[in-house]
Amino acid sequence: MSLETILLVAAALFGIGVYGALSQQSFVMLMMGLELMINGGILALVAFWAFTAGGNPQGQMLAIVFMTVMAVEMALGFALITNVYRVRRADITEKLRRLKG
Amino acid sequence: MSGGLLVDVIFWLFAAGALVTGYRVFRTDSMVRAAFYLLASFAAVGGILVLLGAEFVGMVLILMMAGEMLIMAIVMVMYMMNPAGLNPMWMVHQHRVAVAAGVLAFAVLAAPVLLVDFPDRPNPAPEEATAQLGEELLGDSMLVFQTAGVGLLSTMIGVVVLASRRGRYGEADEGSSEPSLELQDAESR
Amino acid sequence: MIAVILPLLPVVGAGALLLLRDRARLVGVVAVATLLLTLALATAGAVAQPSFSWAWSPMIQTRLAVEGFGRPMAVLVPLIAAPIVAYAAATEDDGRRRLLALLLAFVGAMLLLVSAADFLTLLIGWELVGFVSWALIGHRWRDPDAVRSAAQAFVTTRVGDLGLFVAAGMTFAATGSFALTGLAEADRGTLSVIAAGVLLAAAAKSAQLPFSPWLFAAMAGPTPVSALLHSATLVAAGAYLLIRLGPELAAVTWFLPAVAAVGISTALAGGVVALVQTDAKRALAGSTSAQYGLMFVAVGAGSVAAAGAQLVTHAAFKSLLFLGAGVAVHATGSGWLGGLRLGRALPRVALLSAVGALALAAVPPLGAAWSKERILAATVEASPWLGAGVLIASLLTALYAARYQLLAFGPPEAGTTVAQRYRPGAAELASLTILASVTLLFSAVWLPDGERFVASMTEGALEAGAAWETAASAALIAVGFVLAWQLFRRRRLLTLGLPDRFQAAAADWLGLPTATHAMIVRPIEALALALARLDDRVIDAGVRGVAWLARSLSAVLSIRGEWTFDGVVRGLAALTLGTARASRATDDLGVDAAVEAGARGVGVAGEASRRLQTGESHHYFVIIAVGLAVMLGVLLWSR
Amino acid sequence: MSCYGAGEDDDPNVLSAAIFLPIVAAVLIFALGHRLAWLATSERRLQSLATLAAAIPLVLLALAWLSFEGGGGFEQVEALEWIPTLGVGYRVGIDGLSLPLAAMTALIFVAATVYPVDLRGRGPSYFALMLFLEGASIGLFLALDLFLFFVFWDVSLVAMYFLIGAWGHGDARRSALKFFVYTFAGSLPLLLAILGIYLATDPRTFDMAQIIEQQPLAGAGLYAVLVFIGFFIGFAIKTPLVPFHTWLPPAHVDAPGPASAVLAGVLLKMGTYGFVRILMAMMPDTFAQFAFPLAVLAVVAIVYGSLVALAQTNLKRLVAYTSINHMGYVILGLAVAGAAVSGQAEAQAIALTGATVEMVAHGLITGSLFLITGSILARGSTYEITAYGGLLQRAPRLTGLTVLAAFASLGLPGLAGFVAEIQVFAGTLAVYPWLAAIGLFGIVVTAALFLRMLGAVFLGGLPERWSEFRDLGRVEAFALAGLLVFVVLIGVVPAWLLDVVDSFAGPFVGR
Amino acid sequence: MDMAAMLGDVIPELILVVGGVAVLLWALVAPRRMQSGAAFLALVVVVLATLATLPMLPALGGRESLTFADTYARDGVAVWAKLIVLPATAAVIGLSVPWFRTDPRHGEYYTLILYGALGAILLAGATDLKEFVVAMILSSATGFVLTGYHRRSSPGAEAAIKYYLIGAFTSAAMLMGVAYLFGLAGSTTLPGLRTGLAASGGLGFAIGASFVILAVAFKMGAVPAHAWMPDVAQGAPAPVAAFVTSVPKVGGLIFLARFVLVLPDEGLDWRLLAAVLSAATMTLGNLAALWQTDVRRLLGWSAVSQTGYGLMAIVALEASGLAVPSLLFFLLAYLIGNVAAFGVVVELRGRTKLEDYAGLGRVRPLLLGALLLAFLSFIGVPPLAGFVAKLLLFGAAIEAGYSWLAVLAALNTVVSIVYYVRVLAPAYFDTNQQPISVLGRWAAITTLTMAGALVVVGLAAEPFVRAFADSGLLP
Repeated sequence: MSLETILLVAAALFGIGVYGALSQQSFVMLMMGLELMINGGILALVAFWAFTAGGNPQGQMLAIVFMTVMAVEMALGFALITNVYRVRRADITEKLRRLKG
Repeated sequence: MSGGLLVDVIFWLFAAGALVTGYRVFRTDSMVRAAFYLLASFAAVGGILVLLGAEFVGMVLILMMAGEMLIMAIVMVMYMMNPAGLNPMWMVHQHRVAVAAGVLAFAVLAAPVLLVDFPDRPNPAPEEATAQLGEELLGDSMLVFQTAGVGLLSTMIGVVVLASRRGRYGEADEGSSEPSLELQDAESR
Repeated sequence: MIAVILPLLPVVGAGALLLLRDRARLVGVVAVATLLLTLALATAGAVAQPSFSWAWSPMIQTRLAVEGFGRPMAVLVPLIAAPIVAYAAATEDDGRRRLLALLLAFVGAMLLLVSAADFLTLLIGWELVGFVSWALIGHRWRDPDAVRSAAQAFVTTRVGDLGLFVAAGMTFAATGSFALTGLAEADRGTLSVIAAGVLLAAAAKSAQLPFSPWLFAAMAGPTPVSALLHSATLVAAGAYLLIRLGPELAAVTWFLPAVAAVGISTALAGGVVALVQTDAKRALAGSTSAQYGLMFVAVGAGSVAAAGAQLVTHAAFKSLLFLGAGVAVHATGSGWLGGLRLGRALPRVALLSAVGALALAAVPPLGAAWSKERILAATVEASPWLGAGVLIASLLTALYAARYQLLAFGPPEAGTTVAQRYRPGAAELASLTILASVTLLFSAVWLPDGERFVASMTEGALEAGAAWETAASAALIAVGFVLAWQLFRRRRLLTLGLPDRFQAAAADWLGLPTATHAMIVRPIEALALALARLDDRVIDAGVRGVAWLARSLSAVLSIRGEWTFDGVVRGLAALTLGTARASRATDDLGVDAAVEAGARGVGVAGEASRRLQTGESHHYFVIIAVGLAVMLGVLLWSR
Repeated sequence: MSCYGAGEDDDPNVLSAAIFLPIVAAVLIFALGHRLAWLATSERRLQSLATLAAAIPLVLLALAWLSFEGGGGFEQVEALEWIPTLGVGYRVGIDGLSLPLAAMTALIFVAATVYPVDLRGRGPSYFALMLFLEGASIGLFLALDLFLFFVFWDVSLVAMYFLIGAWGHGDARRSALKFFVYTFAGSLPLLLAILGIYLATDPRTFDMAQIIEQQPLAGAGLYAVLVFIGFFIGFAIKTPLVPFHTWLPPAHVDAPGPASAVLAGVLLKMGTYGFVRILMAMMPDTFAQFAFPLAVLAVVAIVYGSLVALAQTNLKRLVAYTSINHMGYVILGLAVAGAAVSGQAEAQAIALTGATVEMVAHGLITGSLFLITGSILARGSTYEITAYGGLLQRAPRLTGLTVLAAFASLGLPGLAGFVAEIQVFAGTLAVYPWLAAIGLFGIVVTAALFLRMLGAVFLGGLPERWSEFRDLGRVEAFALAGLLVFVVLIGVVPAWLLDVVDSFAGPFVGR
Repeated sequence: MDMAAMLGDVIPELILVVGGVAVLLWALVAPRRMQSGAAFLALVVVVLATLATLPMLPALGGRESLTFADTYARDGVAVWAKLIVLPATAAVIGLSVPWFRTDPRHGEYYTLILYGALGAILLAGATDLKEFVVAMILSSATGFVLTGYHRRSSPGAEAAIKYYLIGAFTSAAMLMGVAYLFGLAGSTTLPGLRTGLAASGGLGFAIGASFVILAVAFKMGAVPAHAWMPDVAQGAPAPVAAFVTSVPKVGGLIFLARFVLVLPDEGLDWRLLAAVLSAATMTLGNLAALWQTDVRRLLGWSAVSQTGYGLMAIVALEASGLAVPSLLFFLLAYLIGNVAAFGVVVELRGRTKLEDYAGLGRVRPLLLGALLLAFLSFIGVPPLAGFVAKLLLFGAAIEAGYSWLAVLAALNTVVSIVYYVRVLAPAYFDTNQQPISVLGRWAAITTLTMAGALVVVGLAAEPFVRAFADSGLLP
């Protein structure tokens, strides 16, 4: 277990997340991609905290912040999906292309 | 970072788990399964965090994800075109591009790992990590903490605003639309 | 002060006329009175030689002065103009007031010209004369031909004016002032430019080749107008200019020969024209060019005095002849020489006209003969070839003078009687008589002191001609008369037995007008049209170019798009379509095709960039991903 | 040249009043025009009121003229801090260049305001815009601060845009937009150039007088050239100089008569004025570098403009293109004055004077010509020359004034145009003889085209359809006479104008 | 240092926090009749916050320093950010009152507006990555919800979710970037970054920087994360559109300024990056706006292009003395103009079709006047505020040696005229006479006030320019 290996794992998670965010039609699946990206972020962050920051507590705080961000985004995401599904019966991105040009 | 062979083995298990499950999220035929793969992936990452000495953070991560997955399952069951989200499904677009982007992202982030040598300042006192976090939380990062709190508060408000079925006065979305182009009697009061 | 009043007086008179109600008698009287007053003033001026100068600005001084050859001219102009105006007042009915006023203004402008002591004033008078002549020639403005002729006359002379512009400008450039006296200081190069300008200006005004044809156009005006501008005003200005500046410019080696060349060629060509022309007034016009040609020759031969004398005498008899022709035309309603022969019908007019004709033919002891002889003397002195040319010219002169007189006022054919449709009134006869007597009066120049008087007036020297010259010219004149008479009896005088086509061509300056029209006017108009079209189109061209670029660009992009990703593919592929829509949109919008060559290109780009906004979130993600890569690239590339 | 010259504080606020009183009047008319019954009911009353307001600056500037001393340098300067942090100030003043232009502007605006026009039921906004534009235009000529100058520059564009668009005819909106976009595209390089010169000053200032003293770009090499190009594009579009002229014809053709009179008479001068006031005064050596190409361009404009005009069958387009030709004379004179030649100070001064006089003359002459076309359109509802003929029979007044204006425009002596052109050419012959020779060609062509126009429209036979053609009304005749009187005055006794102009031109070329 | 003193540095922020809660409570307890009192309450809060800000002005003796352990700045720029955001917020509240008459949920709305403003303010003051992240999320979260506030508005919902998706995606990237920066510098505060980054190699933190800048680009609606701007402008409730398209920019731009300045100069050419983003943003925005037939969407695109202009100030930072003044003046002029323009839309009951504006001049001359002033200010016609802003921006860019950017901006301005005129021309020239019903006094007053402010700020630019020139930008 070394910084490099962990960073590679984090990068891989981030990459998978990007793939998911770009490829999934369903909002929910798409959000899973986003979460994986954040997941990688958190992993990388904590690894840095542990290996390169001399244990600077800001690192952990930052991790908490990251999780807050994740929580906030997910919650709002679901709320917005609910909302748009009520109004438009839309559950995949392709169903929302009225605002364009 | 000190750590015997055991730690390494566990790490590799977690790492592999995180990646495999993370990958399976988009390779399964049901959303519910995908959700649980995601949960697994997070759990594995949480495990790694614990290994790194950030027990608190790791645990919080796992718990939070567990809760979130429940919500996600509910949402899927409630709204998705895919009742119970259990039926097989394969819904992707611009697949080639997505793959390319994903690989690119990985490459970009991996590049410094191989090219840059990061400063080597390992955590001197892993055992007090949680305590430090506590001090930080209520000390230097006070403002951050407060701000995060406000952020969560407005999120709660927002969720209610957007998703609640009933407001204080009947249907929550009653009258919640742009003013009509011509004058209405309703406004005269 | 007189110097200022002199040119102003007629103008004021003109103004007075415009204020008057159109009462024939009164108008005429006022006009003539004004001129007589002017005449008196001019005579006084010629003696007193006043001058007056005032500043336009610290840098530009102008000066009026009655001096040098300006003196006789100042007297001559009103002297000739007065009877002509009287004639006009008597004969011209429609727009009399305007006509007389303009004639007065004409005199005023000419007086300004002859009393100008610097190029600026000269140019002003010069152009004003041209302007008034435009108004006079176009007097019968309801007739489109008259209007066109007026424009032609003005534009042609204006081409010459450019010469004066250049001369004035160069003078200022060389000396820092416009004064005519400054020419002395000008260096050789500048001087020759000035000389060229002056020659151009003079030739154009005096209807020398190649400008001669405009004189025919000028015929569109009423008879008095022709009479005036041929004799003492417009056309005279050219010769006057040369007489005035010839000596200074003689320093330029090529100048005098050039002047002489122009003069002699015009003299001969004009003679031919006058000889074959079948229209009375045009025949006279041709003779005008020829006569001024002779003056040019004189200047070219270095004898401004002879030229001056010729100018003065010519003024008198040419106006006389024109008025006579006017009466004839009035009487018959047409100027066709074939149908006049009014000897019996208008005996007194015929007699008076005969005086003019004899003067034209330079029959001693008339003044004209004297000046002609002096010219011959000067030219023979200068170069024998030139002298020969002059001799031929004077033969021609005698011929066409006789021809004109015989055909216009000769005895009618046996058996035919001309209807007495018209009797010239007292005023007309009076003015004719006055002019005739002036012509006769000039015979005084043969008197002992005449020589000195002329020399002093023109500030030039004269050399007496050798006896054989006098004899030769006399002989030639006689030959001419006899020849004419013979032809007249054989009824061949009108056409001289020439083939019609040649006769017509020769009568019209050997096709010179058509040539100029085809070689100068047409091309310029064509060029103008082309440029105008270009001006409307050029932008369109640019637009088309840009649109084409955008289209091809978009095509390329859409190909590349194929293997990139669907969303942006659609976006870029739509660029082509965008072209069309954008261009339509541009027109809806009202940015017409010409707003800017770019407009449509921008419009297309606008359409294209809207295509990027597909409304599909995953496309946005792709854009973000690509953008991020680019940003990273920029950051890394720049290190 | 010394900055603030004599007359620092005698009758200090005349100039500002000349600028802002019309603007105030504009606001009032706009605000009250529809409310006050006695204004709303009678357009006549409204118009006479507006005309009075428009006449105020004329009077004030006349006063300024009387107390003008002509010592070279700026006089009657009024300076106020505005944005001192940036070196921006409200600075106005006059010298031999700006005074005649400003006065000419005021005069033209009076004529344009009083001139009858189809108000389309929105009189108040029309007159408000007119007066506003008057204030802005006068302000531009009096401004002694680049910032202020640019403010007036842009503001005038906007006002003119609405004038053309709302009261124009034909495809008015398109032309208006084209005018706006095109000229605004010109104003932005101008802004950049102003910034370029501003950033070079030390201490930073927009004060023209100080910049002229500092000569911040002397020997600045490429930077100066870039700044020059910026200014050049801006002014060349406004002037307009071939090939930047394509906005002009449509704008003129579709604009209402008074508006195009103002456009040709005043707005075009802003470009040429900028050439002198900014390019030549603030970066003379760079200008000298480009004097010859500029002169060539000017000659092209002269010949090109006259030839294209010759081919026009549309009365207003014809006049529009002659404007291009005349602006060519102006630029030619300026190029000569700015050229780097030694020992020709006399000629250069006379060229500069000529160019300046040409600005004024062209303003008055072309202004009246455009007003005339407006009247003709109002009566005949077409600009096609071929549609008319023999109007002299019905409309002697119209004909007389047109003949006067036309001959003034083709440079007949005794009229203003000649005074300008002879000086320009005299100067040019000293510096660029060949260019002058080519340029003279334009004089003949203009003569030809105007005579052709006069013959076709006013002389010859009168077509049946015009048998009821009305002659000029009294107001129109007076307005035109008001302009043409000065054309004659300048032509016959130019001293009163030339002295003022020379007080600027002489020192400027170091004579 | 003790907590009390530190809290003293964030009184305006605290007022906003507490005020938000107060508004929410009011909405809970007040009877329906008095629900709209929430607006008044919110207005009071904003006014109080503004008053609390004034003493912090450097001119009025406020000291400039970092606080909360270097996580937050109370410098001149931050203060001015508050003084720009809060009035704009007040104006938006003024616009919202009539607009939301039919929507009973007042309390939540005004709370979210206040917290949105708070987010922008905190972002503008953040000198720490943690603070930056939470401020971002606060501003975004409120923005998403406000955009989708109309539950029955289909475009609203669509705009909201697109806004959200782009936001979430970019912020996920942002987190990774922050992680890298932290890893390289070993600290999250900007001062810490400056010292830490000076040591480490370029690639790693080129990644970190670009990911962070991407997130900021999203906040400002700059390329490549601009796509939400037009959608939100079109779909969100008009007052919200006025708020969301402008206020967050203050935070974004100012944080960007603070952030780039800690990047080590050697190695990365962030100026070039900023210039490229600026160029791309202004060009794309203007081009896309050209043929819009929906006024709100047009405003959205013009908002994109305006961001591009604003980025010119970033390019010039530390290379030109005009950079900071131009940045702040641009924000000031832009917010006023934007609120005025959207205000007209609000007053016209959200009319957004181009043809609905034909003949506006005849029926509602004052509204047309406001629209005219707003657009002319966007174009940069003197003497309006927008002109001074453009002047300063161009000047800064030229002085920084980025003349090509200034020229490009000029060209863009010319293009922008066309679409602004496409709205103005029919509005002024057409002469239809049927009346256009409007929303009422509140919106009208607000709009006209803002329009007037454009003139006033433009003519009386001196105090602002001076104050901006004197205000420091920490760290």
